[in-house]
Amino acid sequence: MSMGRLIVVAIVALVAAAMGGSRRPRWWLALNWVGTAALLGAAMWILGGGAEWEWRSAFAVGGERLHLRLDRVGGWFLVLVAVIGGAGAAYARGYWPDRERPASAGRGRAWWSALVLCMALVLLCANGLHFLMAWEAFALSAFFLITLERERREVRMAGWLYLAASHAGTLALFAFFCLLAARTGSWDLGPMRDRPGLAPLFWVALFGFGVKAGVFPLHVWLPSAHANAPSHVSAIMSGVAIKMGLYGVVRFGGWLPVPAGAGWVLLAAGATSAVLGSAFALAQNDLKRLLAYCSVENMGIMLIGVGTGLLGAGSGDAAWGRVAMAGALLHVWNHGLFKSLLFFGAGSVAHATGTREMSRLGGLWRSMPWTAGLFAFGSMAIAALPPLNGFVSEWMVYLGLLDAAAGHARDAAVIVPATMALGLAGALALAASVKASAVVFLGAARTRVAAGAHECGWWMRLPMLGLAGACVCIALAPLMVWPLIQRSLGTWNIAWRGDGTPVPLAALGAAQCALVAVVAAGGFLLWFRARANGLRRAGTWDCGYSAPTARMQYTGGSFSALAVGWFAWVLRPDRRRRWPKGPFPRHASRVERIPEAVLERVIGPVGDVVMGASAWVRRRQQGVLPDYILYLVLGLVAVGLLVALGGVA
Amino acid sequence: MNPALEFVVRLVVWLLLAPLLPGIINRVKAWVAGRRGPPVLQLYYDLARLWRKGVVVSTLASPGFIAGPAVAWVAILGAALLLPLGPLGASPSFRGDVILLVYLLALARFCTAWAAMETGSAFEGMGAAREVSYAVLAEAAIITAVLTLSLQSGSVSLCAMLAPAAGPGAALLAVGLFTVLLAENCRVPFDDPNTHLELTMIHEVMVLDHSGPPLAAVLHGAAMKLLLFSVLLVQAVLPVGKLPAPAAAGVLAAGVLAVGVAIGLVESLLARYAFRRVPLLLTTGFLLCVFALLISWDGGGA
Amino acid sequence: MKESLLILVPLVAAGAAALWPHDRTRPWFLPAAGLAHSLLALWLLVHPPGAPWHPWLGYDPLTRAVLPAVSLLFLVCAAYGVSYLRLRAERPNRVFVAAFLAALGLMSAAHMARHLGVLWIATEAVTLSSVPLLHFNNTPRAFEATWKYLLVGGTGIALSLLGSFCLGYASLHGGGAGDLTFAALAAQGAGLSRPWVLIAWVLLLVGYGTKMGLAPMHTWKPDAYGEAPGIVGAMLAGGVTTVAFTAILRVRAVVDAAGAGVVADRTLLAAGLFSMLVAALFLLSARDFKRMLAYSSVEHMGILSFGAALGGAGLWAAFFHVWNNSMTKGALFLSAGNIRRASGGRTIDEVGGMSVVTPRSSALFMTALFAVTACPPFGPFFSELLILRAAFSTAHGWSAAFMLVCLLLAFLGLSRVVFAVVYGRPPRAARDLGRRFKETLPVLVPPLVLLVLALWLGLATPDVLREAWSSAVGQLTSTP
Amino acid sequence: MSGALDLLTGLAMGLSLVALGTSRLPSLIRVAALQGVVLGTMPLVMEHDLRAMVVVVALATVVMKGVVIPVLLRRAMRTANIDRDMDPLIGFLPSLLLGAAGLIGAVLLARWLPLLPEHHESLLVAGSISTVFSGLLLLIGRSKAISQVCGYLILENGIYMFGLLLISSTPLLVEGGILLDLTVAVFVTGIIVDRIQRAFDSLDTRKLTVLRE
Repeated sequence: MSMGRLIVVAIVALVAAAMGGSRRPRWWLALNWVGTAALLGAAMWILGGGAEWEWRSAFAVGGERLHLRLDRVGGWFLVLVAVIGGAGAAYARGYWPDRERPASAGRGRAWWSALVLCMALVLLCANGLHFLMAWEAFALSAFFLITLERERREVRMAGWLYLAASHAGTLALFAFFCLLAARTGSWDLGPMRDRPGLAPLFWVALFGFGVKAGVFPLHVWLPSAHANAPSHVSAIMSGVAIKMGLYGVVRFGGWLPVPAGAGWVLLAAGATSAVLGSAFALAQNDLKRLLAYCSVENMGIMLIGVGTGLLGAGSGDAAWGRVAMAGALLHVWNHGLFKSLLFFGAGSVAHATGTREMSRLGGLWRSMPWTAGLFAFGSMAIAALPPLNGFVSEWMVYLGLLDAAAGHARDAAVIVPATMALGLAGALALAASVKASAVVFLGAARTRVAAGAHECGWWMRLPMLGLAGACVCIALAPLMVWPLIQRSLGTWNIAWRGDGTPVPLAALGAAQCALVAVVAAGGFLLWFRARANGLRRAGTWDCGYSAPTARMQYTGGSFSALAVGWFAWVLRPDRRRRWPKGPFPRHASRVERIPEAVLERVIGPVGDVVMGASAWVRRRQQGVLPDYILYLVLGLVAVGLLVALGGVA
Repeated sequence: MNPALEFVVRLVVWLLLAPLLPGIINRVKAWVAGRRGPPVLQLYYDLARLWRKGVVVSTLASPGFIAGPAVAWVAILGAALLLPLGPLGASPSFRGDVILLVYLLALARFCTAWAAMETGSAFEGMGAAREVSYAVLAEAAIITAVLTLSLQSGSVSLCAMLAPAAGPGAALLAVGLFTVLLAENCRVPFDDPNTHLELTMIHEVMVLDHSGPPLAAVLHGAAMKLLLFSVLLVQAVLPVGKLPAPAAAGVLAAGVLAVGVAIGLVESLLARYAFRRVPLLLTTGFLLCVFALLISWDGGGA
Repeated sequence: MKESLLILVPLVAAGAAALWPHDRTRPWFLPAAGLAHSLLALWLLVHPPGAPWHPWLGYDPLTRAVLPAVSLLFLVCAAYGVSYLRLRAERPNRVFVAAFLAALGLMSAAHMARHLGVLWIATEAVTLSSVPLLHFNNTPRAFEATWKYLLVGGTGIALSLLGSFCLGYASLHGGGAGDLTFAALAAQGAGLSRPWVLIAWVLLLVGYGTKMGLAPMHTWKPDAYGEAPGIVGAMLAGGVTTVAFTAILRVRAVVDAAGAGVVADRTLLAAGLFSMLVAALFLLSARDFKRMLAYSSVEHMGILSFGAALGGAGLWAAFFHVWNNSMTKGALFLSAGNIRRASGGRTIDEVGGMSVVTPRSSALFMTALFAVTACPPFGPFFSELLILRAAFSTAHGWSAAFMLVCLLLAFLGLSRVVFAVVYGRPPRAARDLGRRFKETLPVLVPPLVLLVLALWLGLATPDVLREAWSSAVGQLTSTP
Repeated sequence: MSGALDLLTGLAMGLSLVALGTSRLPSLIRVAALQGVVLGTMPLVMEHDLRAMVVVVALATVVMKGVVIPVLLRRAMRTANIDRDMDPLIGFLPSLLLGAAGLIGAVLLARWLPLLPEHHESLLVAGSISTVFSGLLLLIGRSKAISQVCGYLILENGIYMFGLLLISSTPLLVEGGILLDLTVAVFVTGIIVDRIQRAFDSLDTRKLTVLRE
């Protein structure tokens, strides 16, 4: 089947799924799978070495002929869209079924297919006008998915915040594409590195795409949107949708000439996102919010990789840039896979217990062993621990950075701090992932809802297993995906075309496999030895205190208190304490809230100023007619002055 | 030598020699205090005894409680095997193996903290929280040290990074790494390996509920980690890799012994720091590494 | 000759409607005349007449570029009006129907005016004929709105009369005959007395700008739009504003011919940007969802003047935007009218959760919101994008950035109100009222048609329209 | 000839000042009406060859501005039972002073403006500007609806005066149309004032602020 046909099949199937899916769940699932499978096929075909596909329509849409183009950069991201788009559809069948959500399940199916389709179109469109159309349609379908449960106020607030931020980013992209069109004379997109005048446009694009990517401090919309959306939506938002922002940066960082400081800014933004994202993640007590901030952190890691790639491309196409860029690309896949897995897991927890508050959970492994195991797997992967896939990509980014430092590259002054930030972020992410998985799944159930949890059904479990399987494949056989990365990179930067493998992935893969084998052997050895010696169950040792309760366990808040204290300068935890008083204290409480620092401390005050201006103009218009005539006269005077000043000149 | 054979020998050396170092440190501490102290081989006896003992597992714990120590032990062993031994080099050596080493230690930390959280005990939760929190600072210092080494050697694989003579910042790096060593291996002034119930503790409190073979794995793993850091520290400052094999072995052994003695002396002469000052100390270690980095950057030449 | 029918058909229909005895059947005059008018306008769009019919009135390229939009909007509003007036059977509709039809005829006349005086007369007549439309509800609020509309609008239009005289005097002073036809004025070109031309421009811009609703002369708009029935609001926002906009464009062409085009463009640009800013600030804290539409209209008038100030491609895009503005505003007003009647409230304090009460109208309202805030694939997206592109390619980058900021603020304000109206929990009173309100096809199809038109305009702009806009741009800029 | 026109113009300017200074509504209405009559007679004085149409226009002006509209306004005033604009937004004395200043400014402005030779000596331009200014001042400064309508009338009168400069060049059809429109506008306004009076029971525009932000 030719490429064009695959894409037509995908588009037709997804359109049909979006149109008819709200009524017929089975047909929807089938159509959605056909569509995503076709997309996956197309993307893998091209990454596997197939020719790039380009198509121009004979008809015009919005005054421009359609120009679709699938190259290996777009194909790389398309794989993720297809995989998560397919897996999430299956998950939604168990997680958001008609019988539980009669009002919104159908809507959710329709918008899901629309979202997948629009993201695919974003990757396919090679015309600025159509790119913007697909982009905005993608943003809107995501908005409708986030607000599926719109009868809840916080969902509406989160949705609005998302839409507002997204619109700000889109308007920046309006400026970007208009500037591009104004300077090139056409909406057509394509490689135009040979026009140095276009370089400053990169900054506009970076802002526009950065909002979507959730780069600190443009991430303001991300935590609440991801936390309040249904979990399969959070999964595709966090796993795929924010990658579209990164796609924009990668795409236009490759097609357009980049300004001199671009790599530095990307590295700085990436390092900030990585460190602060993980610090915020550690501080959260809402499971999904924690995961959301982890996305900010991982986006930072990817940006560090891309920034290093840009620096490498800028200093004579250095090999280290190639390695770091490859790491960033691989991390796109990896993060998409394990973050979706984690959100699916969080969704199972929320589905089973009705809460995302970690301090109300605990001990869930007993009732939900599958979810617990898969979530733990995902946590280890996201903390970039060997032998899992998160480590492979992060290791490649590290390798690029260290190579550059060791080679005393020109830009070492920024690369070295970025490496340190990456290390810091890694350790913080580890703490956060221990917190997420351990507080929720280990120990004793803290509340009744946690005690009454139940395991999720197979519709939810299978997608998680599938994603975990994909993670394992990449982890143990990184060499398998290496040629695909190479092709993608070669498209991004022609100088990096070819098969040179400067990365000892074979050794790493072998080490990872060996580690798995030895861990398995060691685990079994220990297990059998313990069994042989006699294994006895007893209560946790209580250090002499005879009546411990489940409430006395270390909570998420206390777990992170130490590190949160170090980052108090940015986290600004809002603590309300009521100390016990008197000999027989009745009440004592301690409430801690981690404010959205950027939203509440930067955007809030700016918003207050703007709203102040708004209130001022409103006070000028109080229905008094003479005032209105006065404004008219003032307008006359102002226009007169303007003309007088301009007319004399 | 046959590489497979060499690998086995190396494995055996790490496994067998690791429990010796804590014994040496205890001897030094006893000597300073004027006590007789436990025998040097005490840890071997303990391990052998624990290996034969039964296991008591908390009713709350999942299978991860047993798996945790196992994975952590394997991870530390893997990290140790990545470390070159003087001119012998490392058996699996590749570019970027240093990052694998750092992250294997992180894996061990994850598993230890995970197993601690299994029990639902407030004490162990506290220990886990401290472990992962302090690791943030320690990790920053380690990455900085790695950067320093790779800047001054121009390489990114451990063998090449540790081989050449130490750069101008060697002294700073040594002190910095030594601080990290103390913190990561729960020695005074960060922690007190002698107590088990002190609230200020980090590492030891996490293993309160372990018993039998899993506890043996934990203890052996801790000993290996200590040895690993000592070997790393010695090679980072001394050009062991450039020496002929016998001399290198001698220098390495002497160096590790010296580190052990130094730890013993520190433990004897310093009191455990107030809990609040721990981050400060770790930050100092980090800053020492940063200074070493700056010096080696300046002196390394482009 | 055919073009004269554009004026005569509605006026005759107005007369007939005024004489028609039955309140029940009278509203059918609206769609009948609207259909005839639309067919004629579209026919003339496809087959433009050669020479102008009369030196004072004619279907010239500029008329051709915008009048069909007004005509289509009227047709849809008229179709909606039939069911609306049936719902409002308690009010006599003789004057309303007659005035509505007369307004269409006079708007056509104003669009076709090729003489400054005739233009003024027609515009003022449109204003006057819309007075009975505004106070159709016969409430004190409606009278207050009408009063402000009359006095603010009247003062503005009086100033534009003064401006017209000044332009005539410029011709006299420059040695001309004082002929007020645009052709003659433009032909005199640099021969016009420059100071008088500038004075005339100031007065005419402010005068017609008042009618168009540019800030700070926009004050009558929220009152009028808030109190008038939905169809009247739609016609005011999509039709009358267009009249004023074409008037400004015609005057600008004369000023340009007199060699003061740069000054004119600068003022137009400033007025446009200022309007956008003011509208955005008002929108940010809007609570009344019909008054909100007025500010959205102010914003779009700002965009139109901004586009016109850019000339060339920007002007072309402004014509495009006139069409889009008419369609989307119409859809907004009509769907808002449904919600208003179903909820019985005006502000977001009283109205909420209408997606439960009136799901279809709410969906239309929401879609119209996205259309009007330039979300693809609706027309405004394309026209605003083209305006921005024109701005960037004519070195107006900072103005474009300013416009983008205003668009963002406006979006925040609009979306906040619309979401509050559509989502959430409906107040109990609204639920009871809403049960009485039936979402029948006659009240749903018209806004839907407008949205489809906006969609179609954006995705597949007909070539004939493109050509019409190009020739209008040619007419306005080719003067020697 | 020109002397008579200047006399009438001066009279109109003086009447605008009187309008600014008066607090009694009946006299304000009377002043506006009188000014309308003065203006109505102006074309008769100006035109060398009195065309029938000019006479018709002039007569219509006199009738509408001098009789119909004042009657309408007076009726509204009576039903509202007010005859004073008690507390204006701009006081009577300040508005009088402003009006006087405007008058001086208008004369200076008329000197500065490039005019045709035959208009150099005429007071018409200055009169027009000052009357427009007075009209706007009344619109801005007064709080009663009737005063504002009078302000609007005076504003129109000023514009009409400027239009007289063009009377020879503008087709009378257009002139007549403009006049008709203006008259209807004032008429409609008068009707609305009447309705407002009935609806609000007051003609104080400060009560007409239900519609506000």
